[in-house]
Amino acid sequence: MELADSVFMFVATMLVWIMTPGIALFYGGMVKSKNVLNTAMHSYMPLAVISILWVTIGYSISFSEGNAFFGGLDWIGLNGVGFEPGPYSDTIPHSLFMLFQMTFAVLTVSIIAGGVAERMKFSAFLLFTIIWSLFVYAPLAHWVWGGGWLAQLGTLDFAGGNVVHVSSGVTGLVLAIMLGKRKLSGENTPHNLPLTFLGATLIWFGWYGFNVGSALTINEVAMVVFVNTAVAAAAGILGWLVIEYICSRKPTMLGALSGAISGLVAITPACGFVTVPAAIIIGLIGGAVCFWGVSYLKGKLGYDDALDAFGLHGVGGTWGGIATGLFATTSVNPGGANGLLYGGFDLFWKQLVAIVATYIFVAVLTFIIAKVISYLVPLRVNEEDESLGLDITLHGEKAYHESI
Amino acid sequence: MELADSVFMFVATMLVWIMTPGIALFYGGMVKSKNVLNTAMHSYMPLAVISILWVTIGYSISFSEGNAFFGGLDWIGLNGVGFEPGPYSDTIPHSLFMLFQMTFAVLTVSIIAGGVAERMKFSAFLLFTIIWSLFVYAPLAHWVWGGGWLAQLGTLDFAGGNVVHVSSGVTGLVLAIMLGKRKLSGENTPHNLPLTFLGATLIWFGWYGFNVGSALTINEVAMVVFVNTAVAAAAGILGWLVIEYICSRKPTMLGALSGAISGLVAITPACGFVTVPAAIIIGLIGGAVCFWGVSYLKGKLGYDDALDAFGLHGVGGTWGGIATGLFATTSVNPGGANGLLYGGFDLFWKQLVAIVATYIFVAVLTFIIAKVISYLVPLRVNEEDESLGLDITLHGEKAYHESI
Amino acid sequence: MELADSVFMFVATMLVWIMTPGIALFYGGMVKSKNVLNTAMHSYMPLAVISILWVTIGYSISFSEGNAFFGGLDWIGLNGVGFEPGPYSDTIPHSLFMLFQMTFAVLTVSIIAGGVAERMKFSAFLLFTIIWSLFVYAPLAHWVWGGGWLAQLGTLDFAGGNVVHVSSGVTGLVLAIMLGKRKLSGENTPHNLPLTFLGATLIWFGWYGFNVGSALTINEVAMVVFVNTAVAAAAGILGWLVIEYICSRKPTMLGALSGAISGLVAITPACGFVTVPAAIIIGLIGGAVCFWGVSYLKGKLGYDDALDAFGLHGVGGTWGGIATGLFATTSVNPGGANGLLYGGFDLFWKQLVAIVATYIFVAVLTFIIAKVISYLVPLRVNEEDESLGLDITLHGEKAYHESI
Amino acid sequence: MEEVLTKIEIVTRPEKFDVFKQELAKIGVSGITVAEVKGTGLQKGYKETYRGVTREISLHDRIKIEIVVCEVPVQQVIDLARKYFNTGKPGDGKIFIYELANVIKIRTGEEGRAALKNEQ
Amino acid sequence: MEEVLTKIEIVTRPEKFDVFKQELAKIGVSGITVAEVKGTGLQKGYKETYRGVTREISLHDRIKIEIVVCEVPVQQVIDLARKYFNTGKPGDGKIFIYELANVIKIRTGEEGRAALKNEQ
Amino acid sequence: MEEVLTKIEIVTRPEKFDVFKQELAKIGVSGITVAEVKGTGLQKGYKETYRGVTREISLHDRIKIEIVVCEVPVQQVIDLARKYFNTGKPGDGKIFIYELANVIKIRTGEEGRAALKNEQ
Ligand SMILES: Nc1ncnc2c1ncn2[C@@H]1O[C@H](COP(=O)(O)OP(=O)(O)O)[C@@H](O)[C@H]1O
Ligand SMILES: Nc1ncnc2c1ncn2[C@@H]1O[C@H](COP(=O)(O)OP(=O)(O)O)[C@@H](O)[C@H]1O
Ligand SMILES: Nc1ncnc2c1ncn2[C@@H]1O[C@H](COP(=O)(O)OP(=O)(O)O)[C@@H](O)[C@H]1O
Repeated sequence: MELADSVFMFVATMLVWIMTPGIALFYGGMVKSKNVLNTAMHSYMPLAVISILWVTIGYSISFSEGNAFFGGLDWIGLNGVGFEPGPYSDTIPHSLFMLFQMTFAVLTVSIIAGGVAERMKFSAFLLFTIIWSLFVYAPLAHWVWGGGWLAQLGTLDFAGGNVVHVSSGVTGLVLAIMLGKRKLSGENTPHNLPLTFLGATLIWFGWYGFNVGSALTINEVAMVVFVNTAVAAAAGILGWLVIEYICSRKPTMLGALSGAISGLVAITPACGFVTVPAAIIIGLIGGAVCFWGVSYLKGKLGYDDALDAFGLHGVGGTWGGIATGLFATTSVNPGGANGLLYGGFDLFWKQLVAIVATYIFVAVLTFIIAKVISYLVPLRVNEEDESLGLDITLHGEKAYHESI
Repeated sequence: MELADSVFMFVATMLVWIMTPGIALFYGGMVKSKNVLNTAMHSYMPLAVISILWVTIGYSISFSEGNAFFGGLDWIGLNGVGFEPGPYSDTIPHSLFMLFQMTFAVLTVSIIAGGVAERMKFSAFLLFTIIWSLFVYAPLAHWVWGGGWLAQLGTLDFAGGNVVHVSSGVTGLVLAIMLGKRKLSGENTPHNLPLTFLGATLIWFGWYGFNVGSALTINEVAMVVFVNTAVAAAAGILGWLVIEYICSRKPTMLGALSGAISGLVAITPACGFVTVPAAIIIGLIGGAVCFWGVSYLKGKLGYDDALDAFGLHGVGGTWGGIATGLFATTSVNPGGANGLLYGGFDLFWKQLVAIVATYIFVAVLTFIIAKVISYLVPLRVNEEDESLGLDITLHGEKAYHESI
Repeated sequence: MELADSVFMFVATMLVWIMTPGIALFYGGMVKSKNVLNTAMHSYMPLAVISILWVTIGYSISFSEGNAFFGGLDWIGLNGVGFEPGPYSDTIPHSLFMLFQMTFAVLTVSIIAGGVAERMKFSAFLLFTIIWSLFVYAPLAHWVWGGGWLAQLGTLDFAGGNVVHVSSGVTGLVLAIMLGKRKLSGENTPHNLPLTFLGATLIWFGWYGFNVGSALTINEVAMVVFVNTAVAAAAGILGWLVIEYICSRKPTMLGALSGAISGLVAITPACGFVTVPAAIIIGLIGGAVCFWGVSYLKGKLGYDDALDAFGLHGVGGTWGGIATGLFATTSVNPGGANGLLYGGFDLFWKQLVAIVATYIFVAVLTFIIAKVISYLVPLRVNEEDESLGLDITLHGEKAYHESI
Repeated sequence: MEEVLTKIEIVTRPEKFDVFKQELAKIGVSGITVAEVKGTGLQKGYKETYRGVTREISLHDRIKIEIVVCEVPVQQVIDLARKYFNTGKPGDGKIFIYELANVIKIRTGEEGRAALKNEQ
Repeated sequence: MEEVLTKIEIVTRPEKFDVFKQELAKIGVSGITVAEVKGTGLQKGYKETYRGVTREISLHDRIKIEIVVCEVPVQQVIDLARKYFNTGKPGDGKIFIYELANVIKIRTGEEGRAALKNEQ
Repeated sequence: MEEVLTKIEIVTRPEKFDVFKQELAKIGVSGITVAEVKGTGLQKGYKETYRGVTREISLHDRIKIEIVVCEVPVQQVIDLARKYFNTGKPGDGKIFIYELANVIKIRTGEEGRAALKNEQ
C-alpha cells in the first residue's frame, strides 16, 4: 500500500466522475431547448443505475477471475473487495480501484445517449443501459483489462479506446439506426452552446484523470500519458479547425470543442505507449477524421447519430486503436509493444482484430438487446411527443421559464 | 506529519470549497430569472464574510479547548494555528485542518439561503449569517467535533449531518416561517434547470471531499465512506424517482438532482459507520422521505421553504441521524458504535437526543437572532421590490440581457 | 523524488488548467449574446495553440539555462525533459513541472482576450498570441522564474503577479487602445451573469492550485499561501462591495466576482511572503483599487478595455507587486525578504523596478507585434460584422437558438 | 353578416395575467395570444450598474395580450382588464382596440363569428 | 391609389414554418415578420411538476406570423397557411385579417404598393 | 370626438433604437412598446455551420416598435424613423400604419386622446 498512490487514485476517480455530468451538459447544450432535460437525464441516470449495478455485480463480472470471456462471480456485492489491495495494484485499496472503474462503467453508458437523443423513450433507454452494461460493457472490460482474450492476445488499449469509446460509439450508431431519424434531423441548431462549452470543459478536465489515472500511480509512463493527453487534445482542436477552415472559412467553437474531444478519444488507447510527437500527430488526425465522420460519413450513410456518439467516439476510438498499432514503441513503455512504424506488424494486426471484434460483438449484442426491449416498451416516442418535446411529455418539466 | 495526507486534505478542502458556489448555482437555477443574482449572492457571500470570520474567531470558538458548550479563545486570529499538526490530526498541518473546516462553516451558511429565497433583504441576511455563524454554528461544531457534550455523550455524526445539514435546514425553516410566504409562492417554476443541474453536479462532486475528507486520511474507514457516498447518492436518485413515478408517471430531472442530494445528506452522518447495503437503503429512503418533505409536508404545514433548505437538508439530515442510530456497526468502524439493528439501543437513543437538541437549539437561537435583526433592518423586502425582482431592486443588476 | 509531491503537483496542474476555460466563461457571460462564442474562443484557443508551442519551444526559452534575458534552446521539443526531476524541484518529475508551467503560459494569454473583446479579428488575435507568447511571455517568465535578471536582482513574485497578471493586463490595455472603442462601448450589459459567476468560480477554484502549487510541495510556506489566498479573495469581495455600496447603495454580483478576482490577483505575488492580516489588507485594497480602475480610471482615460483585463489584472497585479514590497517579511518565508514595513526599503525599490520594467517591456513589444500583424491581417473586424456580431460573421455560429 | 370583429390589445404588467386569463374564459373568450414585450411610458426607469458604470434603463418588462372577440362584449373585457391590471401606479399600461376585417380558423376554415366560437 | 393594403396575422404552431416561408416567397410575398408568443385556446393544457408540486399550464408555444400584402391575393396566403398548419387537432390557431392605412419602406421612403414590391 | 388614433408599427434593426426612443420623447410621444421579432425580406441570409452541416438562415433579428399616437403628427414619427433606421442597405424594414378604434388607459380609465396625454 502506498498512501500517495491512493490519494492520486482518489483524485483520478473524482476527475473521471465529473466527466459524466460533463457529457450530460455537453449533449444538453446541443439539442433543442425542449429536449435538454431528457438528453441530460439519459447521461445522468447511469450515475444512479450503473453505480448500484456495478457494486452489486458489474465489477465482479468485469474484473474477477473467470474465463477468457467473462469474469467470475466471486466479487459479487463487493464480497472481498475491501481495503486490501486487489490484484490490479499493490499500492491502492481494492475498493478504490473498483470505484475508479465504476466511473468508467458509468461514463461509457452516458456517452451512448448522444446517438439516441431527441427521440428515444426514457424507460427504454434506462432498461437498455442496464442490460447493455452487464452483457456488453462488463465482458468487454474483462476481455481487455480483466485478463480476457484480448489481453491475452496482447492488444494494447491503455485507457479504454475500445472498451469505452468504440463500444459506446458503435452502440450509439446501432441504436440511431434502429430508432430512425428525428423528424427534423436536418436542423441541428444547438440551443445553448455555452452549456456545451462547459460540458466539454468538464470532459477534458476529467480526461486527465481517465488517462493518467489509468497508470494507477505517478510513474514514468503516467507522466508521458499526461503530456500526451494534453498535446493530443490541443492537436485535435487544430486538426478539426484546419479542415473546417478549409471547408467553410469559419472555424467554429463547436468545432474546437469537438476537436478537443476527438483528439482525446484518439489518444486514449495510445497514450501510454507513444512519444509526444506521435501524440500530436494522433491528435491532429483524430480531429480531422472525426470531422469527416460527422460531416461526410453521417450524411453519406444517412443515419441520424444525433449528437455524434459514433462520429466522435466510434470514429476517433477506431483511429486511436489503429494509431496505437502504428505508433506504439517500447522505448516509451517497456510494458507495451512496438507498432508498425517500429517494425511491429504483429501489434498492428492485433489492434485490428481487437477493433473488429469489438465492432461485431457490440453491434450484434446491441441489436439483440434493443430488439428484445422493443417488445416490452416502444423504443421511440410517438410523433406528437417528439414535436412537443421530450422534456414536457416524458418528464413533465421544462428547462427554462420566462416571466410569463 | 504525512505529506500524502496533507495532499489528500488539500484535495478534500478544494472539493468542499466548490460546493458553496455549487449551492449558489443550484439555488439560482430554481428561482425566477429576476431573483437569480440575489439568490446566488446569498450563497456566495459566506465565502467572503464567513471566511474572514472563521480565521478571526470562528475556528477558535469551534475547535479550541473550552467547556462542553463553547470552544475557547486561544486560537483567535489563528494564533497557534500553523504548520504544526493540531490536536485533530497528527499527519496534516493544523492550518490545513482549519481551512478544511472553514469550507464547512461557509457551506452551512450558504445552504440556509434556500429557505429565504426571493424575499429576504440582502443586508438582513448578511447580518444574520454573521451572528448565526458565531452563535449557532460554532457552538454546534464544538459540541460534536470540538469535544463538546454531544461528543462526550457518544453520538455519531461522521461528516456533519447535524452540524451542517440539520442546522442549516432548521434555520432555513424558521426564517421561512418568520418571513412569510412569497407573493407567488405557488409558482415554483425554475427559470433555468441546466444551471441547477450544474450546481447539483458541483455539490455532489464536492461531497466526496466532504465525506471522505472527514476521515482526514485515506484509511479503511475512508474507503468505506467513499463507496457509501457513491451508492447512497445513487440510491437517493432512485428513491426519489420511484416515488415520483408512482405519483405522477413523470420522473423529473429536478427530482433526480434532488434525490441525489437527499441521498447524500442522509448518508453524511452515517457514512463512516455503516455497510454498503445499509448505505443503499439509507439513500433510497433518504430520497423518498425528502420527496415527502418537499411535496407533502411543506404543503400540509404551509410554510414557504422556497428552495427546500429544510425539505432536503433538514428532513434528510434528520433521517440520516436516525439511520446512523439504526445501521451503525463497529464491524465497519471500531471507533463507532452499534446501532439498533446491531443491538445498540444506546446509540439510537443518543442519536435522537442529538437531533432534538440540535432542532431546539438552532430554532430558538435563529428566532432570537432574526427577531433582534428585524429591529435594525426589515427582514423582508417590500411588495414592489419583490414583484420587480430582487436583482434589480437590491443589486441594480439583471442576470440576462437580450439584444434590446 | 517524492510521490506525494508529484500527486500534489498533478492536482495543482489540473486546478490551474481549469482556470482557462473559466476565463472563457467569465468573459463570455459579460459580452453581448452575439459575441459570446468569439470571446470564449479567444480564451479557449490558447489551450490548443500555446500548449503545442510550449512543448515545442516555449518551455525551453522560458526555463532552460540561458542568459539574463532569454532561456536557451536545450529543452526544445522536450529534449531532456522527462521523468527525472529537473532543476526546479528535486521531488517531482521534470515533465510535471513543465506541464504545471504550461497551464500558466496558456492562462496568461487567455486573460488578454478581455481587452480586445467584441471587435478584434479572430485570426489576428490567434497570430498575436503565438508571437506574444514567444517574445513576451517566455522572456518574462525567464526573467522572474528562469534565473533571469529580475530573479538575480532579488525581486519577489511568488506565483506570477508580474509574469501573468501585469503582463496580460498591460497587453490587453495596449491592444484595446490600438483597436479603438467598440461601437457601443457604453452599453456594458453582460448577457448572462450566471455564466460569469460560473467562470469566476472556476477561476477562484483554480487559483488555489496556481498559488499553493507554486510552492511545488506542501510545506510551511505552502500552507501560508493557502490561507492567504482564501482570505485575500474574501477581502477582495468585501473591498469592492464596500466601495460599490458607498457609491451606489447597490452591492452587485458582478462586483463580488470582480472583487474576488481582484483580491486574488493582488495576493498572487505576495502570497508566500506575507502574514494573514497583511493578506486581508492586500485583498481589501485590491478590491478597492480595481473598482477604481474599472469605474474611474477607464472612464477618465477613455480606452475601451472591454472586460477589464487591465482593470483587474493590470491594476491588481501592480498593487500586488507594490504590496509585496510593503508587507513581505522573512518571518513568514526565510527565502523571501523584508518589505518596507519591515525596514526593507531595498525590496520595495526592486519591486518597483520589476513592475516598471514589465510595463515598458510588455507595452513596447505588444505594440510592435500588433503593428506588424496589422500589415498582414486587419486587427479589427469591419463595422457590419461588429454590429451583426462576431459569432455569426467570424465563426458561422450562434450561441443560442430559440424554437423558431 | 353584419358582425363586428374586434381585437383588444392590452399592454400591461405580467403579474396578474393568470387570474385574468381564467376570468376571460368564464365570460366566453375562446382564445388569447400573449407576448413578452418591453415598454416605456410615463413610468420612471431604473438604474443598472456594471463595474461602476451606471446605465439608465427606461424599458420595462410588459406583456401584450391580444384577444379577438365577436360575440363577447368588448366593454366586458376592458372592465376585467382594468379590474386586474389597475394598480394605480404609472406603468399599468393601455388597452388598444382595433377592428378586424376577418378571422379564419385554420383547423376548420370557418370564418368570422364562427371561427371564434367555442365548440364543445 | 385605390390600392388595398392587408395585414395577415397567423397564430399557429412553430413546426411547419420553414416550408411555409419558402412557399410564400414563391407566390411573391416580399417580407415576413414572425414572433414567438404564447397562446391559449381550445387546446388542452399540460402539467408540469416540480418537487411534487404540480401546475397546470395552459399556455402553449406559438408563433405569430405577420405578412403585409398588397398585390398578392390574401386568399392565396390563407390557403397556404391552412395547407401547412392544419393538423386537424385543436391548437392549430387562427388567421386574423386587418386593413392597413399605409406602409412605408424605410430605406427608400416608398409608400403603399410600391413599398411592398420586390425590387431586383 | 373626431379624433384620429393611429398605430405606427416599425419593423427594423435593433441598433439605433435608443436614440430613436429619446427623440420620440422630445416630440411628445407618451409611450412605446417594443418586441423582439425575426424578419425575412429582401435581405440576404447568412450561413450557420454545426459540425460540418451548413444551414442557410434567412431570418434576421429585428425589433417591432409600436407607437400609438393621436396628437403627435404621424408624419413626424415616420420621418424620425427614416432618419435613424435608414442605412441604405436591404433589411432596414418597413413602417406600417393602422387606424385604431379606441385606446383606454388602464390606470385612469381615460379613453381616446386623453389616454395618450402626458400628464404632469
Ligand atoms: N402610446 C403608446 N403606444 C404604444 N405603447 C404604449 C403607449 N403608451 C403606453 N404604452 C405601453 O404601456 C406601458 C405602460 O404605459 P405607462 O404610460 O408607463 O403607464 P400608464 O398608462 O399607467 O401611465 C408602456 O410601458 C408601453 O409598453
Ligand atoms: N380569439 C382569439 N384571440 C387571440 N388569439 C387566439 C384566439 N383564438 C385562438 N387564438 C390563438 O390561436 C391558438 C390556437 O387556438 P386554439 O383555439 O387552441 O386552436 P383551434 O383554433 O385549432 O381550435 C391559441 O393558442 C391562441 O394563441
Ligand atoms: N410585407 C411584409 N410583411 C411583414 N413584414 C415585412 C414585410 N416586408 C418587410 N417586413 C419586415 O421588415 C424587415 C426588413 O425588410 P427587408 O425587405 O429585408 O428590407 P427593406 O425594406 O430594406 O428592403 C424584414 O426582415 C421583415 O421583418
